[in-house]
Amino acid sequence: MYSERVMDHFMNPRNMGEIPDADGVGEVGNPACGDIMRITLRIEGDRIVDAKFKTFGCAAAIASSSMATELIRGKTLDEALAVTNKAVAEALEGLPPQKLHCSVLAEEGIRKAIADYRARHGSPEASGG
Amino acid sequence: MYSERVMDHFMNPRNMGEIPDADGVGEVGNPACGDIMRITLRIEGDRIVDAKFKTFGCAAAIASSSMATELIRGKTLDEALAVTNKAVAEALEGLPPQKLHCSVLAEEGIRKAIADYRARHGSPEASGG
Amino acid sequence: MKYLCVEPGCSMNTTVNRRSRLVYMDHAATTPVRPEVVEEMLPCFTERFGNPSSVYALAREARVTLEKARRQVADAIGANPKEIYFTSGGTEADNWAIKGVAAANRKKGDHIITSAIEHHAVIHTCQSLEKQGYRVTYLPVDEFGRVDPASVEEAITDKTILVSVMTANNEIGTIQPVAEIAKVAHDHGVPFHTDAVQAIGAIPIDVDNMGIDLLSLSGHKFGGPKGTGALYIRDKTRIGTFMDGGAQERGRRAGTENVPGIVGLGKAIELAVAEMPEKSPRLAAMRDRLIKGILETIPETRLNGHPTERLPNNVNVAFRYVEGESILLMLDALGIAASTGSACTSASLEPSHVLVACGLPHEEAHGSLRLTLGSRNTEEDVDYVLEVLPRVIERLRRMSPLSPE
Amino acid sequence: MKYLCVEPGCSMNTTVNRRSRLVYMDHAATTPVRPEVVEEMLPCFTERFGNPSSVYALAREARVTLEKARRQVADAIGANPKEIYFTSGGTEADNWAIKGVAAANRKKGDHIITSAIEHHAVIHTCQSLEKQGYRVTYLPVDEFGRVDPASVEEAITDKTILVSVMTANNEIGTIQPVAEIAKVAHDHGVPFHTDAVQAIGAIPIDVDNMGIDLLSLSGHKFGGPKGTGALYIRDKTRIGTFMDGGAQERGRRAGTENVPGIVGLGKAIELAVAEMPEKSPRLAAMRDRLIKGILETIPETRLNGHPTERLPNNVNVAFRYVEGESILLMLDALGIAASTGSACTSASLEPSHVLVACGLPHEEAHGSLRLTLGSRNTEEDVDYVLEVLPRVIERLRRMSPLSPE
Ligand SMILES: Cc1ncc(COP(=O)(O)O)c(C=O)c1O
Ligand SMILES: Cc1ncc(COP(=O)(O)O)c(C=O)c1O
Ligand code: FES
Ligand code: FES
Repeated sequence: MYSERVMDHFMNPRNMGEIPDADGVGEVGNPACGDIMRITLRIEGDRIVDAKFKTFGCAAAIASSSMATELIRGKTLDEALAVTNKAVAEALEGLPPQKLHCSVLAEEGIRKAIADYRARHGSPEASGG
Repeated sequence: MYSERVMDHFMNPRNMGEIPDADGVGEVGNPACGDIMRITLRIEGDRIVDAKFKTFGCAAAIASSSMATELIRGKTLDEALAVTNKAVAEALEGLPPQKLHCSVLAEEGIRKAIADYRARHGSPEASGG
Repeated sequence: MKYLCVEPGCSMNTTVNRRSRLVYMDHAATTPVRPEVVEEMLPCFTERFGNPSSVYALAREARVTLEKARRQVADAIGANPKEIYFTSGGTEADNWAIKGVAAANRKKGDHIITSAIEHHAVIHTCQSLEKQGYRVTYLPVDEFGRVDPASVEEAITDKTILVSVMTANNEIGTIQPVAEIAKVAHDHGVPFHTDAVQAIGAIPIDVDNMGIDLLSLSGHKFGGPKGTGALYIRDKTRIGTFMDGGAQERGRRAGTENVPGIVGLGKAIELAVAEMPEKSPRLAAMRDRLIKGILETIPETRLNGHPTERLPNNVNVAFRYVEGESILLMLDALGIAASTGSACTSASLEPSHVLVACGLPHEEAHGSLRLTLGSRNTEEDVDYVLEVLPRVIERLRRMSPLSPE
Repeated sequence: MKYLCVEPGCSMNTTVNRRSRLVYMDHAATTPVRPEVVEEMLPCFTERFGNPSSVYALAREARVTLEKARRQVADAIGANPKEIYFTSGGTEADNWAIKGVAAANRKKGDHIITSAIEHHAVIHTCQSLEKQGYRVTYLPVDEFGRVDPASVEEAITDKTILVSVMTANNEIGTIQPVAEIAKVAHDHGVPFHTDAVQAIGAIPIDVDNMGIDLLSLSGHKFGGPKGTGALYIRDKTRIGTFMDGGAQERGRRAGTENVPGIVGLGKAIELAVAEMPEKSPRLAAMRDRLIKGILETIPETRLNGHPTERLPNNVNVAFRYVEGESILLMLDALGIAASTGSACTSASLEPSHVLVACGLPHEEAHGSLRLTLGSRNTEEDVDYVLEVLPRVIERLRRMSPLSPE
């Protein structure tokens, strides 16, 4: 059912946890399956220096959170916003069709965390803040 | 499906054939299955001294004819008329329910042969003819 | 070896030297499961026994074997694995195809076209739909059991929602002009179903070339296990569910998958189709020798079914003046397993609806014998049947009041 | 042996010393076929392979084994062999019972009563009847999953044609007051069907004492093969056919009989019922140790289902803050096969309809684990689960944004 990559990120999740006093927090939920994800970011300048997640959800959701936080660490905010759920799923060597929405959750969590940061630090456009 | 008795009478039928210039002939058919039986009798005085059959039909029909002719040989006409299909089936150690009608054919064949004899030799009541 | 004594009254049972090996010539009724097939199935009973719907490793293994079998079935008929749905046999496939299409198209129409010589799994399903208000045309066949594609054209109306004609008949072996019939159906936008239960492994089947939208098959007819089958459903065909429940078979056929059975079905169909180019001509040669031998040595005998458009393993002959069950039981006593028509109606008193549809009078329909060959049959088996059968018929004819003196 | 490391990021896969033996605790999903059962089945594939409807010796042998299996099934539930009809599984038995009774009684009424926690084979069948215009009442259950017989009384109308309530639930193991419910149905002249798929071999069943008119069972739940089942139909119960075709099963269920499967079903049910008096208490003791151990060592956990009116082999617990599939996959990595609810819905995103009907909030329904025991499970297996499960839950809770800090 799941690729080895998914199982690896599920069994050994990277960046699991919560950044205290995070600069950006995004919590998203999927009404269809009831799963919930919280992404916390540490941002310095325009760059994500740390990203952590907590996830209540299936293996695909946990692996997606793990992979998504890996992908955005060290990236600028705009680069991070360009990370789509498709990119997450691809990095995981694919997800079963009915589990694609789990990677969408990860994409949305990141967007929401960045939006939270921007809201707190000025307009979304003024990303140089 | 069939008892050993049925199989024995089917494989080794007694009294198979046709009596030339028989004293009584009965041919009956079952409209349900299309099977046909011809009983021929040699009658001396009031007694059946020989009985033969020819049957187009299933194993139960052949065995029933064989057994029925066995049962009536040597009997008086009235005794022979008392041989029911049930007696034939019992003598065969039973028949499957959907095959009971095959023994009815034998009973009817005998009745018809005796009736033929009586019709040719006077009234049915005047069996001493 | 002594053969059947033809003197009435002689004790055939004891004088005949029973052959130790059974001559099984009823492969249209069912076939032995091939040892290679049993071998594939065995581990699925006790070790790889997981429920394919579960998530753990044991279950994922079961799912993998299931999908392998689906590909094997798909490859055998030129389909996509996504179009294969496993069922409990040919009967369920027929029920599902016809009832499922009927239910899903009720608003579009209420008319079904089939033939008079279909298997009961189709005929009785159609009759049950008639009770629900559907209308069914049972197309006539010619003396050889063939459906005329032109008769489909004539029968079709704008209320027709399904045409169902079998690929090959189980009693007389006649092969239908399926591609032509499918074309007529498609010209009118009507889906085409075929019961190919007898055809798989005997003649080449390609659902695309032949224009088949739904196809029924059954495992036990080609060396697979009883209680397994499949329905091919062409993508986008409108069809309802038949078996409601769990989400198995992509939500279209509920019930825990019969994993060992399905694995056996997959293996068996792969072998059957692979061996067909060698096996079919070999069986056809034996068939032709049987037919020729029987017609030549037994008077007042006719061949039922089509002389050439015929399954390679099917012999069906009518003997005047004798009745089928008696023939079968005498052959049985001599170690030959055969049948009159379809096995599932042998308990019935009715003559075969197939032979009657071909125009046989009732007594001749009653006096028919079907011999269907399989890969284990040998030329020696053919010799034995040709030696024994004339004596059996002669013996029974001597018992028959219908025989001319 | 090393157990699951609870430090996030630690490589559980490699540090855990995988046990060589799988701890299979998903017997409600399916069971391995018992070796004695396979042994009975084997000759039916390759040697005694005859079609039971044929007339020759090989076929008559098949019929004899078939009738033996019918008696074994009948004896297991206190029925007459004539009232047993073989099917392709529990799903078909449920479909036939409900659709068959509905069709045969359409003129009498159009109302069916069932419960909200039935298996999908019943629920989806009822929903498909609703689409055809029948009305269905889905009775609610209490927090333990029990149907109140009084609610049946309330729901019944003069248009009610069937009451169908399962004997025991497949997810939470709750046993229903079947005899009381049957009595209510009978008081109103309504036939009573029960899906006893999970109950056979676990609790005693007697169709007469319990007032059961129709009963579904499935072979693979008690050591028999997948793809086999039976429907008990009490004499004189009005029911239509479901599978139309040949004259098998006294004309009520068409399709070549799955002889090996049926023989296996017969043997398995005989063994299961014979061993029940010893096995059920033994499994119940393990069950209770599991439940007690889990509730004591893992906080914020509750037992789903009834505390005492419960299948002897069923454990079902809800863990707050965690999600079921994650639990299953971690347990799988540790060599434990378990499930969340019924296997056939594990692919779905919906929470279990059974747990929701019992009043669980959606997140808790999502965080449920079912462990179902079988005869091969040992006390050591229980120890292992009790050692590993708390670590799995703790690990997942540390990942969960819902856990309290
Ligand atoms: C042409 C045909 N259709 C359908 C069937 C039914 O298949 P099954 O017995 O597997 O249900 C058979 C054989 O019995 C058959 O010969
Ligand atoms: C209660 C219940 N009913 C019906 C079924 C369906 O049985 P089967 O999978 O044999 O079709 C199951 C199991 O899957 C079950 O647990
Ligand atoms: S199923 Fe919803 S997040 Fe995976
Ligand atoms: S079936 Fe008619 S006489 Fe036997």
